[in-house]
Amino acid sequence: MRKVKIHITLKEGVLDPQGKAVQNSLRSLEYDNVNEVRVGKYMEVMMEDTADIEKQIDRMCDQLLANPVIEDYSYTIEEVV
Amino acid sequence: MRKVKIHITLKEGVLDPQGKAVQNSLRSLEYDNVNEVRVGKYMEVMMEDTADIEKQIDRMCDQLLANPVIEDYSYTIEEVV
Amino acid sequence: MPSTLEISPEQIEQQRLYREMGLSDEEFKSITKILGRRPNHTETGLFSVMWSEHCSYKNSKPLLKKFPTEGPHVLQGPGEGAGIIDIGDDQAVVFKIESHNHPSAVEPYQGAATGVGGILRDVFSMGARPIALLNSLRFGSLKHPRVKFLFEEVVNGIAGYGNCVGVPTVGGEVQFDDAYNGNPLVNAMCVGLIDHKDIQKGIAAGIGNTVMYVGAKTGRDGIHGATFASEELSEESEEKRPSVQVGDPFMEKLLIEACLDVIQHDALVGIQDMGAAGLTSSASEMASKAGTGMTMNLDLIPQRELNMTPYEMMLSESQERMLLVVEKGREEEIAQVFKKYDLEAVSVGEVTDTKRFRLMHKGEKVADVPVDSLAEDAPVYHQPWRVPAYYKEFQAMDNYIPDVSDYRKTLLDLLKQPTIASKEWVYDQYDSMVQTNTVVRPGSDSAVLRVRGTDKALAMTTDCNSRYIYLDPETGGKIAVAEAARNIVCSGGRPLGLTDGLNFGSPENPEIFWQMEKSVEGMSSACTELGTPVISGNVSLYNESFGGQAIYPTPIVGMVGLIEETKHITQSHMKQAGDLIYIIGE
Amino acid sequence: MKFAVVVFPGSNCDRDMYFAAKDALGEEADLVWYEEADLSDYDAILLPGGFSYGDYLRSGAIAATSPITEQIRAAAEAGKPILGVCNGFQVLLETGLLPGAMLSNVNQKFMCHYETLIVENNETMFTSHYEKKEKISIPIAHGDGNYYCDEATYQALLENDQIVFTYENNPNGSVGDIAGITNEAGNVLGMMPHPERAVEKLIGNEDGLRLFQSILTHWRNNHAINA
Ligand SMILES: Nc1ncnc2c1ncn2[C@@H]1O[C@H](COP(=O)(O)OP(=O)(O)O)[C@@H](O)[C@H]1O
Repeated sequence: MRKVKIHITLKEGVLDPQGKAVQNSLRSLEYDNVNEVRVGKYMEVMMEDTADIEKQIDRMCDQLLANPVIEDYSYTIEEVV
Repeated sequence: MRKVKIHITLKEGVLDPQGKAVQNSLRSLEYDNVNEVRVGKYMEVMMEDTADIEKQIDRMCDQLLANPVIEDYSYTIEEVV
Repeated sequence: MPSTLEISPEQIEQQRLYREMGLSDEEFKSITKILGRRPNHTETGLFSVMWSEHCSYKNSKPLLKKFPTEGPHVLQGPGEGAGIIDIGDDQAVVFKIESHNHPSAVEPYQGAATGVGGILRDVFSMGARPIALLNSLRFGSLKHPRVKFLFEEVVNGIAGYGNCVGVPTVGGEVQFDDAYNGNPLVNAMCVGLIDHKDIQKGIAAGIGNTVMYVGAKTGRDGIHGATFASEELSEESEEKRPSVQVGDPFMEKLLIEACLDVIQHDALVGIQDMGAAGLTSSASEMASKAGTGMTMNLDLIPQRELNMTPYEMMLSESQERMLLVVEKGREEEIAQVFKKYDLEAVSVGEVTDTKRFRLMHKGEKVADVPVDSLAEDAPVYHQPWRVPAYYKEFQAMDNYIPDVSDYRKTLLDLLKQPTIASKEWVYDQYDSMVQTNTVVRPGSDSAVLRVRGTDKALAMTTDCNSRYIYLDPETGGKIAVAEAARNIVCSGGRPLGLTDGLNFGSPENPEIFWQMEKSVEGMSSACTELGTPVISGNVSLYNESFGGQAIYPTPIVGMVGLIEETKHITQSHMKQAGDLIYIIGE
Repeated sequence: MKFAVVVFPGSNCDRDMYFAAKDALGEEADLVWYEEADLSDYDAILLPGGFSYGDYLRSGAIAATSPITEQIRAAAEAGKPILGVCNGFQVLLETGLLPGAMLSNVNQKFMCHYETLIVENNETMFTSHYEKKEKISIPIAHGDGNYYCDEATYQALLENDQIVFTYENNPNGSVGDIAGITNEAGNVLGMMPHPERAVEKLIGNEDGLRLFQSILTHWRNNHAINA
């Protein structure tokens, strides 16, 4: 079994209304040293290992998990026992 | 400047409707080796360093970024130049 | 896409870089003639977006002239953000439809969402409170996974935006046909309510007055969206993907409330949203309409990204932005109104008497062109037309009479067709009740909303059977208008007028231009007959998929009617067993 | 009686709530902007639906950090009726004035239609005009209406009769079919369905009006005692 940890983030330059709202809120809570917040997704996928697991994850991300028009993704694979 | 990477995940035992939906979609796309998907949030916060930065991040998470009833958080701090 | 200032006027001409921006050789020549010199990069950009079909209607103007646009109750016909019709008691209804087809084909959620955002701004920039949204959608066959994805995400995007801003989505239509496999249609309509005294115009009047910018910061999103919308989809469209904008409905909600506050302020002179071609079109149109000029200092434009060039700022289609003209010296009063909503109103320029559009950047003049040349002087093309071969064939055929032996089975088969089946899956995702005026929700002939404080109500619908129009554009055009009118009448209303969303393939194809011309003629004659003027509309051309296959001609009719008393409201469902059923008409 | 409808940036059922209190119920009501509000003069506080702060981060989370929540907390402690509908419910959960949290609907979709609710407790200041176990029809309109709490909290809700409304056909996956709950003291009600959308026959039905009438009756009774 593998635990795949996937990070999905907005591409640079793409508007992040959510990040902006969180940032403003932190500012109004007087965290004055906060400069920028970007909000993305984090997924943990438990999957059985296969020979081409990386290829498979790439396909999953391109097809469903990330929106390639506006998002980038990266991942790490961990072994689980 | 510090880049704080925050992971917010649903507590164990809390049902994850979004993860479940993603899992079902992956299954219907015939990724048969996918067992479980959990969806959380990933944030990158750029902030100026302070002496008690960790305390500050903990407070930010408790006060706003995570909901302790359903979520756990963890973070790492990186130096940015 | 070149995007640095370094590109010289010579390079643009010699390497014909203007072509990449959508300008033809002829058009480039006439720009050079207008200016008496070669345009620089920024100026070429200004012309390319303002002279695109999307902004200039250069291919459709001759057709749009055919529509009847006047009537005793029309307060504002085509030309402003949206049309306005009187409904008595010093109130009026404001409405318009707009397409977002190309963006939705590339990024369906954001494409549809920003389509809703754009049409809302067209309506509230007139000073009206948006009271309802409708839409008209076309997709290919649901057999294709990509089409299914587009369908789901478009509906999701419409819901995501409309629900958040708190304007009920009360009606629409969805049809599926292979003709739309590569090119879905996403048309959104907004209806607003206004008191006569609040009607605003998008004008930059009063020499010396200040131009103010409000709303989201300008980023690199959507650069060249207007041109993009005026080309066929191709493999390259995929590469142009970064040009898709991301919407922020929360920002829009703040803008709605703030703008409805600011129109009550006597320091406000003009207001317009930044839609397609963003700053360029809003600024130049406002000045052109007022017969003035405008100078803007681009250093003052709120920017989301570093090192943006004048070209990028002027062509950006970042969403949720408005341009205001304000009496000189009273900028702070206006800024205060926006401050309540955490919005910053920034002074970025000045109204001048030069009739020129001048842009400054880092101390340099980066554009200086006659304002009217952008907004008024785009070329107009009378495209050649030809009767399509398919049409002649159809005409020669005998009428087809289906042979139905098992009525029950045929009925069930029909009901299974996605186009005919219940659309509850769609409209359940839309908040159709917020603002608590919705008397008839989706699921009947028209949606009906009461006008609070009166006993009146408004009926509204979108309709178009594009198969009929494909088979016979003129008759089909009449049918589309008549169907909308029937839907209004069945709900208890008198049709007031309509907005049209003309979706076609490439006008440069003579057979398609013929479809355009004939369907517009058909619609026009029905409008004249029924006394329902066209008060606003939108044109979306080049709706063709990869193989060059054009969509069915799809001129959508969005109609609004007035119900004098709420007791006249009728719905389409059967009320009780034993009631008699009549058929009226032929 | 005087109602305050608290308006946050992004609230969008604020006017609906205002019209319900003012026109349908016929009492005094004000729309109060979250930054300028002084709630001390009001007899009841209504937190309307909508998308405060765009529902960004978590529904209701950002609104819950704004200073006005201190005033809401004080009013709750003073025993004033506080009604949070939809996003208002989410805000109450995020402030901790009500237990639990909100997850997204199981089907991951926003949904808008009438649902049948069962009045589980008609002995609250919000429900005295209903019968116990009465079925009423009230619209829902939400994407994050899947109420969650842990088992211990759920048992406590049951024991204290804090579950006021349940769904007859659970649309969103909420624990125990919960549609609305009160705090332990019974003066803070959070519910996902929109009673303010059901106060007139013309736009649906009047099943929600009785909720507002119950608040008024409670206030009148209290007033009579105090006077
Ligand atoms: N995209 C949509 N958005 C909102 N409502 C829709 C949509 N599509 C269909 N509806 C609603 O569903 C009902 C039936 O639509 P339709 O099948 O087009 O019927 P009709 O042919 O009678 O107009 C109408 O009330 C319509 O407003």
